[in-house]
Amino acid sequence: METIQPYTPKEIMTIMAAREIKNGDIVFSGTGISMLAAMAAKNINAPDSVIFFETGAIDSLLEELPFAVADPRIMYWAASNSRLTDSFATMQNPITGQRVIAILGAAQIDVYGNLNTTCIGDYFSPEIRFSGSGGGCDVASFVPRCIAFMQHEKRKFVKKLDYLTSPGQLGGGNSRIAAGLRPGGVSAVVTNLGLMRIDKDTGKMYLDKFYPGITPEKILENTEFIMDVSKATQADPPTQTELKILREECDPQRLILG
Amino acid sequence: METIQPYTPKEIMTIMAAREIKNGDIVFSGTGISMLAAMAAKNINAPDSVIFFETGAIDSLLEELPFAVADPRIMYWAASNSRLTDSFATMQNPITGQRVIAILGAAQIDVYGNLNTTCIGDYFSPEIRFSGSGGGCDVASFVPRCIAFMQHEKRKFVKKLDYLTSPGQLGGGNSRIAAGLRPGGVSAVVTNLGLMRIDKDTGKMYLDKFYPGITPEKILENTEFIMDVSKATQADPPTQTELKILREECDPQRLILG
Amino acid sequence: MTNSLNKVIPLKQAIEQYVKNGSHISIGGFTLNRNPMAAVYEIIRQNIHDLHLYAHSNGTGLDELIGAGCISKLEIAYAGIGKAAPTCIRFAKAIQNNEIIFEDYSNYMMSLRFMAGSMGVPFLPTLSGIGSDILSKWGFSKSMRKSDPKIVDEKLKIIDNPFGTWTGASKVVLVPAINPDITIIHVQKADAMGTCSIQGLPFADIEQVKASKNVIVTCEKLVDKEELRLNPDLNQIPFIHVSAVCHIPLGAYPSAVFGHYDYDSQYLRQYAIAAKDQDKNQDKFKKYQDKYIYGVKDHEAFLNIVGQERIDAIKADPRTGYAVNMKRD
Amino acid sequence: MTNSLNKVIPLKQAIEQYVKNGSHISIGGFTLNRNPMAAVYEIIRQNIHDLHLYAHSNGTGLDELIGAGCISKLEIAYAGIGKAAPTCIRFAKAIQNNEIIFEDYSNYMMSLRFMAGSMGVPFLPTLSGIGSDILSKWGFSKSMRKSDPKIVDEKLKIIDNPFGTWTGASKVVLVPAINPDITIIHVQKADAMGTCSIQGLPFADIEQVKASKNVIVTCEKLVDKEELRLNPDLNQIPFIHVSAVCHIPLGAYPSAVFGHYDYDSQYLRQYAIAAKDQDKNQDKFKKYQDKYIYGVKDHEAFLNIVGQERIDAIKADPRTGYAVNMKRD
Repeated sequence: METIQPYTPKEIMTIMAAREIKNGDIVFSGTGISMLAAMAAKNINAPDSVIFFETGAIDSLLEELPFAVADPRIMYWAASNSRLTDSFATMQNPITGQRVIAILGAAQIDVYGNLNTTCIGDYFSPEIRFSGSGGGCDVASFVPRCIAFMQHEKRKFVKKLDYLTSPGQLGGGNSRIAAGLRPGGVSAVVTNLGLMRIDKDTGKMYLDKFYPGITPEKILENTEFIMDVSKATQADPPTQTELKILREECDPQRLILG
Repeated sequence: METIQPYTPKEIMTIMAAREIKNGDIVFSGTGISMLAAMAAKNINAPDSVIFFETGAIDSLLEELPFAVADPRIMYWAASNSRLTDSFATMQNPITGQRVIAILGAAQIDVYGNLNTTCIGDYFSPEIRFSGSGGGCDVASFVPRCIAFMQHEKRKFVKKLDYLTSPGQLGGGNSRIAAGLRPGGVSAVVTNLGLMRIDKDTGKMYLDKFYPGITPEKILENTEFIMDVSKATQADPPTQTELKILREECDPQRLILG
Repeated sequence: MTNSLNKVIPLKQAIEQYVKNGSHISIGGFTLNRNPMAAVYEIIRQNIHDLHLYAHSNGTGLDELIGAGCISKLEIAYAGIGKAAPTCIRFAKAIQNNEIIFEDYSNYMMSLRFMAGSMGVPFLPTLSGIGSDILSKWGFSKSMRKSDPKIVDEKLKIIDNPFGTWTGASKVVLVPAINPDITIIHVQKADAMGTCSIQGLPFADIEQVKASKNVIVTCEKLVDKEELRLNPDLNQIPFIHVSAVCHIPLGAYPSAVFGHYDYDSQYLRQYAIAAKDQDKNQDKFKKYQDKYIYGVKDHEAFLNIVGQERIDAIKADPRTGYAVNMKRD
Repeated sequence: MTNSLNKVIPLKQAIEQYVKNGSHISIGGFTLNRNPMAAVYEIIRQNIHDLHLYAHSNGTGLDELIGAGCISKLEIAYAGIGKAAPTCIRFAKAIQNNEIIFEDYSNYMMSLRFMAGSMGVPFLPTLSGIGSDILSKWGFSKSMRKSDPKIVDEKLKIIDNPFGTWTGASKVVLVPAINPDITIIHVQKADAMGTCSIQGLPFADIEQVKASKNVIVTCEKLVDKEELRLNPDLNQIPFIHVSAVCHIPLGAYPSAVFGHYDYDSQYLRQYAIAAKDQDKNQDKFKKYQDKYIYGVKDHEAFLNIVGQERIDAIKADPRTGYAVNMKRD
């Protein structure tokens, strides 16, 4: 049996997300920690997964970590450099789209996995304006599985979004399908405290795993909405192998791990 | 004053069509005589016209005459080899589309400049089946000017088409616009006997020019429908310069001129 | 590259695996260019029938498939093989003799239908065809459409512009998406994962591939992944769309492959004469098929019958990409 | 090439001729890559205002234009400049301070809107955004839309799938076409006629160009027609779409041009600090603009202030297309 090594919150978050990625998946990735999770999956558990950027590069050779999805580093040694319209078509097209797993960030998430990346406060006269949807709304509309990466704070896990940028289960239950969307949207939420999932029937977020040293109570304290924690169990901590690969192969300079 | 040289029906047809092409026009061309007309225009009166194929090649260097619009000869030295979807978008897009002049062939034409390239007889069980629309229907729908190249025969200049493949003025008058099409469709018809045009108000074909040696009566004898010949005058025959360039520069081997 | 991403299999196996009786199929190329002829002949040899073929401007591949009785339903914009057959001959015969069910579209409509399929949307809009018989005459009846879940309920639709007169259009034609069971294309270069580089015009191959549930790629050159990765801008098809890769040099013969070989106008003319079959015995076409298709094991054996002389005659000039000064019939 | 097809003019003249107060405009590139920055700075220097900007994911070009007060209306999917400014700073300030009228879309929606414009259709369909506030919250009011013929009457429309449940969709979102008065892009290579070759990702530049009434191309290298004609497969934009060509080496600086130079993260960070303008005096941004934009005559003079050291630091490695091991802030 492996002994448990110390690890940072960023490390466990990355590993938890990487474990969601299956071999053969096409991983829609942003930059930063989501990119690192995609690289970790490819190096650990899903060697034939494909890293894919909304800007159109597929299976790029990332000799250096890109800092943006339009970073020239993603254009090198790709299978294809396609247009923006092609890249979203790849996700909207169910033949390839059903193989996509997306990793998204957000400023706010609600109990139904809907995301806000647009603003805090009134849309027309916001307190804080963010970058906007980018491809987030598109991806959340099309692909069957999305991982949301979040810091677990009450002001981010909110009862009501200030703006619904990217659709999850909308109002829960059957409402996503009834509205006319495909099944999909955020299916897992990875935070610095635990792993949440969306219940298939209710469309509501529930706590699946809390990290070693974290209690469900602590997670609830940092969540504004009511969340089912009754099924939660402790997460398996990152294994020595996972940590070794993450640290030595994916981010040896700790550019993202810090 | 130039003396009139002898010329063949194919030669005068080519020259009459070439004269329709203006400098700066984008010439949607098929193969055979339509290609030769485009080349003649470029060499005689419209040096900055651009030869364009529905298959997507733009401004190809035609060192050899192509025998098909997918002939590899059109892919050499083009400005761009684009997709089929791009090529039709170029014509549907009014910014570039309004600069396009198309040269089309047909098995039948009616008084409103509608074309049939599909079949003789009943559509479902035809006497003769032809190749079908190809891009003909698209071009006739989108672009402001189309030249139809035809042999002038009663069975081709018909009262009623067996199948309306490519829309002209539909039922005449305002019917093309009323149906929802843009202004456009066949605007000139070049045959072995003369040059017909479509009247802007009535949408009906009238005789504009009869070739030297041909009478309006002969043209009417070879036309099934009633056509106004009251405005017709004799065509200026091909000039020595036109013929010289056509023969020596465009088709020195007489591959198309015969 | 891991093993599971090696998609190279023999063509015979690829056809057996992905092309079934009743499959909805599309093939790449345009009239006499880049038709996947090795695959077409293999389909004929395997006696696969009842195919539903989606075509924009198809030529020699289409006509051989129809001539061999493989096709029962056809959606098409144009059928011709250049000068050899301005209208495809077996295609015309099949329609004139009521042997296939067919439905006509324009080239742009068919291209847009593949594009809609590749984009995952039910339709795309166009301004083409209003007032034409393409809109009014449906080859597939409403009842046949209703009874077959693989055929869309309506050929196309004309609607009022939902945005008033935006862009100047009053009416818009909607053409429904196509998602073939299988698309087969022939390209200049592919790697074992299935990434493809097409040289010269891609026609609608890219859209056809991306719209398809499965894709077989036959290629002139099977190259290392590294060769393709050196210039991703030239790779129009990334491997994620491809099911099988078959290395078949001269795999488009007798149609052309830019940069490799020209169309063989002699072969095509000889095909046209056989396809017309105007002798008293009417056995010319059967003899043609027996000799060139059924009588050979595979494309290599077919090319051996064709002979090196023809292959040499159509070899592309490296500067122009076609056979300069080739005698063209 | 005849004279009339020589479209090369100085950038100053191109901007004067094609970018007017009130113009509807789009610029190429994505966040910190291939923004036509020389043109952006020239627009600012010419004090052109009241622009209506269409953007998918724009970055440094967008933020400079907003910071200089050139933009009054904005349709956008995303505004960010990578690590330097995950949200564009002057963009956020302008919205928070009610200084511009803006409307949000997704990246795919904006790309499709340019594509619709390039195709000459009033709209394109997508399955994106149903149930989101992108559909429900309109930045431009109905009355403003009605009163301005250059703005479409409705932001977007949601309709029932007109083909039943074909492709599995029950509802479809229609996004209206964009046809900008002018689009400006920066490319690696262009010839004097305006044919362009983009190396690396084209983003939505091709659609933006083809949708536009006029197009200015700035290029790293102005090459002979012959160089581009050698490989038409690499030329995404044929000359028929282009109005003017301006030869501006380093014309995208401080954003990146694949194969030529990287983004200058130092410049961008310095820009971000100035744009935030958090000092008491609040004159940091004005000082930045005075020094780098208003204080110089043209892009060459701007680059002289930036200095050769920065230019050398971002020079692309010929193998990878970017600056290997560059210090990135």
